[in-house]
Amino acid sequence: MKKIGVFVCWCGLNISSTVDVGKASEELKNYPGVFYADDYKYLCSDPGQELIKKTIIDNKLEGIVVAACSPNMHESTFRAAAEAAGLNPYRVEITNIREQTSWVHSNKEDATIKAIQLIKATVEKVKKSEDLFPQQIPLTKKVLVIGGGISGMTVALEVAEAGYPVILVEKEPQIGGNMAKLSETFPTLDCASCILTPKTAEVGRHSNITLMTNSEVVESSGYFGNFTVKIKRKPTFVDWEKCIGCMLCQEKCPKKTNSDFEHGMGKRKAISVAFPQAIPYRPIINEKECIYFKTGKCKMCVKVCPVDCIEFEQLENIVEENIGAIVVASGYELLPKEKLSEYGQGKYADVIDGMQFERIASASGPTEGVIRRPSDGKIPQSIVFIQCAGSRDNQKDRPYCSKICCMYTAKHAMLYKHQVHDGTATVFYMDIRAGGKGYEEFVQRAIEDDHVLYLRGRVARVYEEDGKLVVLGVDTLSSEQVRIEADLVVLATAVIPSEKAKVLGQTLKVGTDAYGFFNEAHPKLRPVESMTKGVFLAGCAQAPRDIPETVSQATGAAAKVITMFSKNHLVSDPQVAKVNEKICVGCLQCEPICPYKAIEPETIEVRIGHTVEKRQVATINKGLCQGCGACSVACRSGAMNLSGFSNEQILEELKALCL
Amino acid sequence: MMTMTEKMREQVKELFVNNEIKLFIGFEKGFTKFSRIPAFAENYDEAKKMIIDEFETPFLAKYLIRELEEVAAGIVEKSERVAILTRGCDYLGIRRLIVDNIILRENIVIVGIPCDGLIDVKKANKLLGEEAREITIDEENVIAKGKTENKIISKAEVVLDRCRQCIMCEPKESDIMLAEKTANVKKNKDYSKIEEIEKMSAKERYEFWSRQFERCIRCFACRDACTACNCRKCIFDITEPEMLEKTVATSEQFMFHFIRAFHVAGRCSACGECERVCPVDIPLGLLNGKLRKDIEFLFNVEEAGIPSEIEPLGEFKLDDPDEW
Amino acid sequence: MNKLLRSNVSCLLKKLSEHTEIYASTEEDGVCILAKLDNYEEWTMNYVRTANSVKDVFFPQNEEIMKYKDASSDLKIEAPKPFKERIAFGVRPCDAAAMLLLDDVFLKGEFYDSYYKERREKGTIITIACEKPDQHCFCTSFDLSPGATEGSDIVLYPTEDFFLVVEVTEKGKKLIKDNAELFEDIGAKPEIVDSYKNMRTVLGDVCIPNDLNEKLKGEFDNSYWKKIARRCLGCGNCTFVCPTCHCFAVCDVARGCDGKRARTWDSCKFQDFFLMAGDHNPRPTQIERTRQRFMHKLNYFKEKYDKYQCIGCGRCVEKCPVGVHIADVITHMKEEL
Amino acid sequence: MSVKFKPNIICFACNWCSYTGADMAGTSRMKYPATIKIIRVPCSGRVNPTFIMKAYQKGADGVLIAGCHPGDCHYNSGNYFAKRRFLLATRFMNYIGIDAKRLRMEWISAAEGVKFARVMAEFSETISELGPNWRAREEV
Repeated sequence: MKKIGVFVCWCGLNISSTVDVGKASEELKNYPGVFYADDYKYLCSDPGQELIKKTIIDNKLEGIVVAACSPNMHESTFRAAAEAAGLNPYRVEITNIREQTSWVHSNKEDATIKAIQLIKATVEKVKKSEDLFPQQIPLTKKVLVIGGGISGMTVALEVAEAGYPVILVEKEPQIGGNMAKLSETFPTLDCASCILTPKTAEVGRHSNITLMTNSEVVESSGYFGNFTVKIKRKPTFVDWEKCIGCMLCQEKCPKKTNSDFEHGMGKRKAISVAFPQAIPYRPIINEKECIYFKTGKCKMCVKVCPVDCIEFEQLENIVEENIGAIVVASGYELLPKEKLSEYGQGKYADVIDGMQFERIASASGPTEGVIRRPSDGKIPQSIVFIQCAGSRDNQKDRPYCSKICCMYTAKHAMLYKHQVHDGTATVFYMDIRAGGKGYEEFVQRAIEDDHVLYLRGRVARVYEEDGKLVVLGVDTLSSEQVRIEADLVVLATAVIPSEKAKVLGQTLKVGTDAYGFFNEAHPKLRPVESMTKGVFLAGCAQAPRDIPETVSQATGAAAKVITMFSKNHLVSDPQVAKVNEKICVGCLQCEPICPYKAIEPETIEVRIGHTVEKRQVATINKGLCQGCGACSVACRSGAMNLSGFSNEQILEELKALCL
Repeated sequence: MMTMTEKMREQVKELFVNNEIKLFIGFEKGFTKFSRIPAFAENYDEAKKMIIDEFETPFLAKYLIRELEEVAAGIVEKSERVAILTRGCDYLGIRRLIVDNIILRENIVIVGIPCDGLIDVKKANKLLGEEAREITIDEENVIAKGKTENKIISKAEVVLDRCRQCIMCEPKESDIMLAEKTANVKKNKDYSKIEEIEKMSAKERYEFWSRQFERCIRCFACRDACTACNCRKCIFDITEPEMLEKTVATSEQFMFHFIRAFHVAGRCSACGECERVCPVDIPLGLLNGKLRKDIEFLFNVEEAGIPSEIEPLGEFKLDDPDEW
Repeated sequence: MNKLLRSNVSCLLKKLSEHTEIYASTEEDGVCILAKLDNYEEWTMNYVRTANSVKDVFFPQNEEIMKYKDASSDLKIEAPKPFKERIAFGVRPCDAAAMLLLDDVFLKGEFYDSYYKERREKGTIITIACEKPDQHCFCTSFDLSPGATEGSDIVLYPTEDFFLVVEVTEKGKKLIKDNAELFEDIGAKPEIVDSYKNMRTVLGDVCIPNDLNEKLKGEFDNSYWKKIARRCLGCGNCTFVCPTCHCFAVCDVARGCDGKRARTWDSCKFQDFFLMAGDHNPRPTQIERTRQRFMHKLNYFKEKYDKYQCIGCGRCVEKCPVGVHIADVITHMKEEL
Repeated sequence: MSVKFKPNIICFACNWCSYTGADMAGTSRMKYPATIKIIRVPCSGRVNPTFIMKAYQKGADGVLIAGCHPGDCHYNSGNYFAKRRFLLATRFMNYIGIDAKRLRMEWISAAEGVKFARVMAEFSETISELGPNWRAREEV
């Protein structure tokens, strides 16, 4: 019978408020196998951990049960403490009596009984535990960054600066992401491309960064430190090596189409580059619009191209890369205004969303920075800005706040007022959220200096009446109905994850939440890591946020990658599958189940008496196995077992809970 | 024309003479009347007493596990191979062992015989009213001679239940085929008994099965006769962790039959051997049949009885049903 | 000699059931077994032998030896509750005779098995003579007969409409006296009894030589064992249905700090029956185990109790999936040695 | 009226989604009855049907398996295998007489604390209506 120590934590009032901690540790004192049982105010504190270490050393304990908060929180803390005291860390198990007992039950008596039963079950589990030793696995020191926006670029630059190779994959033909489309940025109103282009240029020429634009990640396998990723390089129909960027083809191309970079505000040629400062500054042919692809004639670009680099028959190719870590920076999109029926469902040309307004206001945009109405190009005398269009809205099950719209709407209003001093800018808002550095002052300046009219209330409907856009709303401060005729309506639509994020999540096996944003490992303590080891998150892929936060988060993700690459090999979790070769008959029914292909047949020699028998058994590649345990269920005779969550341990836990 | 038995003897003589096998497994007359028991012949004269007829016979596939070396020993030369008399259902057992890497196809010689149903002596006795002294079988019917009168019964009446749902009338591929292939009449699946039980109320079902399981004396004959149960050491013999306690309480019996049914789920080829060997006649076919029916229905597996490379529980489809 | 009408058998059983448990032969899903009966109409006669023998009543497969409570602090041990009176009705003469062999094992000599002893004292066996033995029976080879009285308390010889009642032991006499109103005295009817006693079995006599155990001594590596063992699947069928097999294993069933110690049947054919500490198994393959089973029945038992440990009930022969037949072994060994 | 029957329910929660979902329910102080005890398993694919039957045998009145939504499994395919095993297990147990309502499988992601609490309360309610499960349970 193992000498087990049980430590029940008060966690201040968190646990002790609904679980009688004293009674629990008292009851555990005379449970078979328990040598020492005690409770303590804050076990995770340094004195708490000292208590555990001292008790292990004094009584030479062989197993520890800590009844406290969730293992996701402090399992590693307590295991490290035990290891410091000379006990194998995998002899320590955590009972979750806070998140899953004290916080979720109100009746103190029931909660205490449940807590005691859970602790007894964990004691039984520890009795069946074994000493486990982590494995060392080789590591590929190369990072894959998915998404070439400001967050992807920041990660790429930081990691490249640290001397590790980076592969930056961007689905658009050029990097820069949404930031490249912005006119100015709040709160300093400095021009977005002025602060962005140095970054994109540096990324373009950095020796450690391999840029793969117009590409997507289609498959990923392996595990942290040893991912193999397949990247689909979509065809650009122009040989970018030979091309010198003279853009003659863009000038001469006869076909004009809608530019999705301009969000429908401007036109582009069938062969063109998205915007003048694009990196890489190379044109791409839009297959759906190019006359040659539709009818087989034209070929104007081939005629004018001095270096003859147009290749119509270019095919997509799949590139395979060995990667050590992945950073997801897939960015965001705005909720399409077609989804908002109360604001015209995209029928009216003069009802535009935030990004379209950015393009109109941008110097490199279709109107060279002059704010004009997309319908007739006139300068609008009155603009209505509608906040929280689609955000904070339970009916559309998108209750979250998109965080950046308050600020960029104030910026839009200021830009408009700087151009049209006598124009009226009205902003319908619910609550102005300006929490960043210099944000509140920025909004105050918009109100006082630029006389932007802020009306507190939601807009009921926007409709067109004899050529004029009518905005029906209410001003809750004066509780009056408000009817404004506006030349232009700008919707601050909700920030949603980019539409390929969900698929990307399933390819990388990283979970996404109900709205499609990636799940971080822990909302407060591990925001830049995903649940999958070796996959990190940066920027709006994880949740809506503004540029300063994105850059700081991206730098954090880069730091995580750099610390991971700072060691020559990785330490793997020893809670992996293990084969009992005496029992295994080699039927290999476990092999098709393993998602990581970690199981292979092997011939072993067994000595029985003086005869040596050759037998086929299954073996586990400890590096590949991630410890999911699905194979141990397929094994009928129980030869395949999972250390850390073995059949014996789960059965003992089960029995103890059913007593 | 030569009867099957003579053809078999001639083939076996040939195999032994040019040293192609070390052992031939077939059937011989048992000690009690009409019983056929497995026979092992290491040379031709031992094979002389072997016979083939249409009386109920035990399964031979499981003996291959002990008679052949481990798969790891690789393909043995010709003279070390083992020949085995194989009907369609035996073939499914052999396929099961091959797919489970217990034996190698090259190490065995399959001597195939077609079969369209074996005779159940108990049924003949019941129809006759007493124990038949003599039973002769010809093309369509069976003549059973009792003490006083004898009866002519059509074969269909006395054929074994398991043969009524036979999924494979003769081995799909065999090295030697003793007789030409009969019409491979495809028998439709009859899950009527299982549906009958499904229609019962939960209480009735529990009483029905606990009554069956209480009779079980835990002799493990069903496990030892089943080719799908080919583990080196059975989980019921392992004491750490003790999945099954030695005491024979009702809950332990439920546990035993639940585990065994799940261990052959998707692997059982409905050969009916477990029902045949059970000393207290527990309808195990209805247990394994239920899982087979569900697998065929839920994962649209065409015929769950025929061993596939990967078991139904060893794979999944994205559009598996969601409602439960 | 008394007469018991067939019709009032069930009311006899009802009367007896007031203070005793009745185990009678009933048909359950097509199988005749000796089981605890509470509805007395379900008693049946059309069987040759019940799937489980009367051993089930007195030496059950699963018997609680003792209970223990909170083992960690102050251990308390409880003996099992005292057994209730039991009556086994519808037993066959061969099974009843088997109980005598078990008595030798469990009761003879200096040490006896208290549980078995208590059950035997509180149990009465009412046997029904065999009207038509089937092809598997060979009880006559062990000087028994379809009408034998060894081991039973009362024997009923069935005729068309009534049973001829012969009481063999004191217990039997007392039982008849207590329920005298159901019986009628019809004087001696030896011819019915004799007609059963010298009825021949279909299989005929295997006539075992008395010194077979001498011949078998030392026949350890006889090639015949290999021949039979090659067929044997190694299931425990033959040993569990056999009324004379008595090997058992003791095991603990723990539920947290309390639990019970139970005794269950075990079979010499199982792979791990002989497994010893350190993974040593003196009988690793089926050859040794099959040899052990027959040597015990025909050699070791005879030497210890001067009787062969077989009563020819034919259960192991009927139930063996691959037709291993003890009569086959006897006749072969008789000729060969 | 005797004190209301308190069921004993075992929940196998997969470590990456449902267990974290349970923690999320905890951090947002959702309330559900104290009749449910959670066993942490690496993946819902780790739950062997034998464990479910063992739970009923040892005295559980209800068993609930909580795993990641199909497609979100941290080990890619664990919950698909779990789904197949569960589909067979629930039908088979219903077939041998244990009420199918006593076994339930739910996909609960790490962010669905609310759903976790709701499912727990619902399941605890159904099981207390069904009452204790004596079928295939061990007599001590």
